[in-house]
Amino acid sequence: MSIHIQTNYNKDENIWIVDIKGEIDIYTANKVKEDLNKMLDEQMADFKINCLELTYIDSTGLGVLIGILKRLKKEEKNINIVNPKPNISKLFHITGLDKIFVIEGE
Amino acid sequence: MSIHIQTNYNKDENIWIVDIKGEIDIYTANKVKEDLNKMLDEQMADFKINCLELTYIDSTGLGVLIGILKRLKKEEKNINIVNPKPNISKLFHITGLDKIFVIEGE
Amino acid sequence: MGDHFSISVPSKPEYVNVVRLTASAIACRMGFNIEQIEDIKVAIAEACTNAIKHGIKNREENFKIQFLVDEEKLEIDVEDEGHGFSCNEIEEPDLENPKEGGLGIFIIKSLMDDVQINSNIGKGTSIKMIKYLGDDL
Amino acid sequence: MGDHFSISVPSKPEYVNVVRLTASAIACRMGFNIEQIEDIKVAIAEACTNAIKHGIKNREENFKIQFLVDEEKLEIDVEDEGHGFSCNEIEEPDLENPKEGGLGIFIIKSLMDDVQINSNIGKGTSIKMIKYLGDDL
Ligand SMILES: Nc1ncnc2c1ncn2[C@@H]1O[C@H](COP(=O)(O)OP(=O)(O)O)[C@@H](O)[C@H]1O
Ligand SMILES: Nc1ncnc2c1ncn2[C@@H]1O[C@H](COP(=O)(O)OP(=O)(O)O)[C@@H](O)[C@H]1O
Repeated sequence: MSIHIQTNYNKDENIWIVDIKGEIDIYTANKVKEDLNKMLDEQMADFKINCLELTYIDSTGLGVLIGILKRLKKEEKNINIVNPKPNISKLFHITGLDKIFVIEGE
Repeated sequence: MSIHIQTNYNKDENIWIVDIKGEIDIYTANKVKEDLNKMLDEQMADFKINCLELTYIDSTGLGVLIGILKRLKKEEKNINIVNPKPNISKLFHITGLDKIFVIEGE
Repeated sequence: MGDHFSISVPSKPEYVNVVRLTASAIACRMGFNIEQIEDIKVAIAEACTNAIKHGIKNREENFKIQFLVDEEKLEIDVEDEGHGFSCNEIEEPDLENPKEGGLGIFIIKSLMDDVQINSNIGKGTSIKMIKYLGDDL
Repeated sequence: MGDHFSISVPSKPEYVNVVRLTASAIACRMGFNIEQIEDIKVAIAEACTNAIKHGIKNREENFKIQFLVDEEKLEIDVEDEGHGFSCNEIEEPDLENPKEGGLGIFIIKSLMDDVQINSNIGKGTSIKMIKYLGDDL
């Protein structure tokens, strides 16, 4: 599977740090969805998603992030998308999702 | 064109130093053949072909090298194949061409 | 007259990235720049994802992709023989109410220069998309 | 029963690397290791090169590649409708007398686990080659 997710919970700041490497598409989206949801089951907290090594995303991947964001927003938490590559930040912009996610390091 | 050839004539040692970057296949072989033959027209000398950034070769590319080698052998010159990647040195071995080319740095 | 590729692909999620790589190899050979190649990869993947999600009647089916290459453009046609849908069903994404789905066709239209969707209920769907070489429009 | 891809490719040298990338994406998805993927890339390129060099009657023709994927192996079939040849024409390479040509089929047979060539003069050629997953034989 061409996706690798590494997670780290920072207790002081109550934040999940997530490194996603690889591609989120129709093949890998389910695994990403399960992993992120499991983290929220364990601990409700803001998400910081490090995208430096995320090489590809499409609507299926954006859909997963939107689903997680909706769960977080109910508890007034948010998702930070950090250091997305140009192709990835382009998709957040054209879909307007840059207005509901916090995007850093573009 | 996914091939890039850089050449340098070393007068003291009477040797051509050739850096080949990219892929030698049916699409790029003609350019390689022309470039190498032009060098021999200009100056008959041994060849040192640096293959560190040669990512791909197949029978079409080997054929070009054999053609050049035949021209060189008539003048008792040779071709040194330097630092070939594993996939490239494998082809020299299975075809037995490692016995007529000098291969270094495998 | 241009060059013509066609591929028949198993309707399975694990093969969408094979299509992406094929498309990007063709686009790269044609001289598209990196950003354009990324656009083409995403657009074709969205169309394949739809063919796989909505466009199959049974799991054993393949769907088909045509690539038409000429000096000025790449035309890609993704065709399935699935359920089809009525094109006026497509809604624009609503940011007040973000949804997990419904972004695919919107993204294809944003990234490609020209998009035509033909769908027949019960017969199947074809998404035709064109990207022009040269500067982005 | 396995998965089945087919591609129809224009008979032009510039597209052999598109086929190589497609083949390596399929092989990678199947779990072949790097060396095996390189073997498959070279073998399929040799077969495509032959289809383009010897296997076309006119420049506008396409040739066809089939990929059959199952749990234990990848089978690749490169088919053209060109001149064909008589298989006993194939000579082993002779190192005493190295030639510019004549290495392609020898390389395919060395890199793949099973190779079958079918050719009909005037009708065309098919080269079928199999690579097994798991350790090299
Ligand atoms: N190939 C197809 N076959 C059948 N229906 C399709 C196809 N492509 C798109 N659709 C329909 O159009 C809708 C919108 O597609 P899209 O924008 O890609 O979003 P999503 O697939 O996430 O719903 C789909 O929900 C589906 O009803
Ligand atoms: N697809 C094909 N159509 C017609 N003839 C072919 C085909 N493939 C191979 N051949 C014949 O077999 C010979 C040996 O092929 P090969 O080992 O690849 O070496 P080369 O192509 O360099 O001659 C070719 O010279 C040609 O006569």
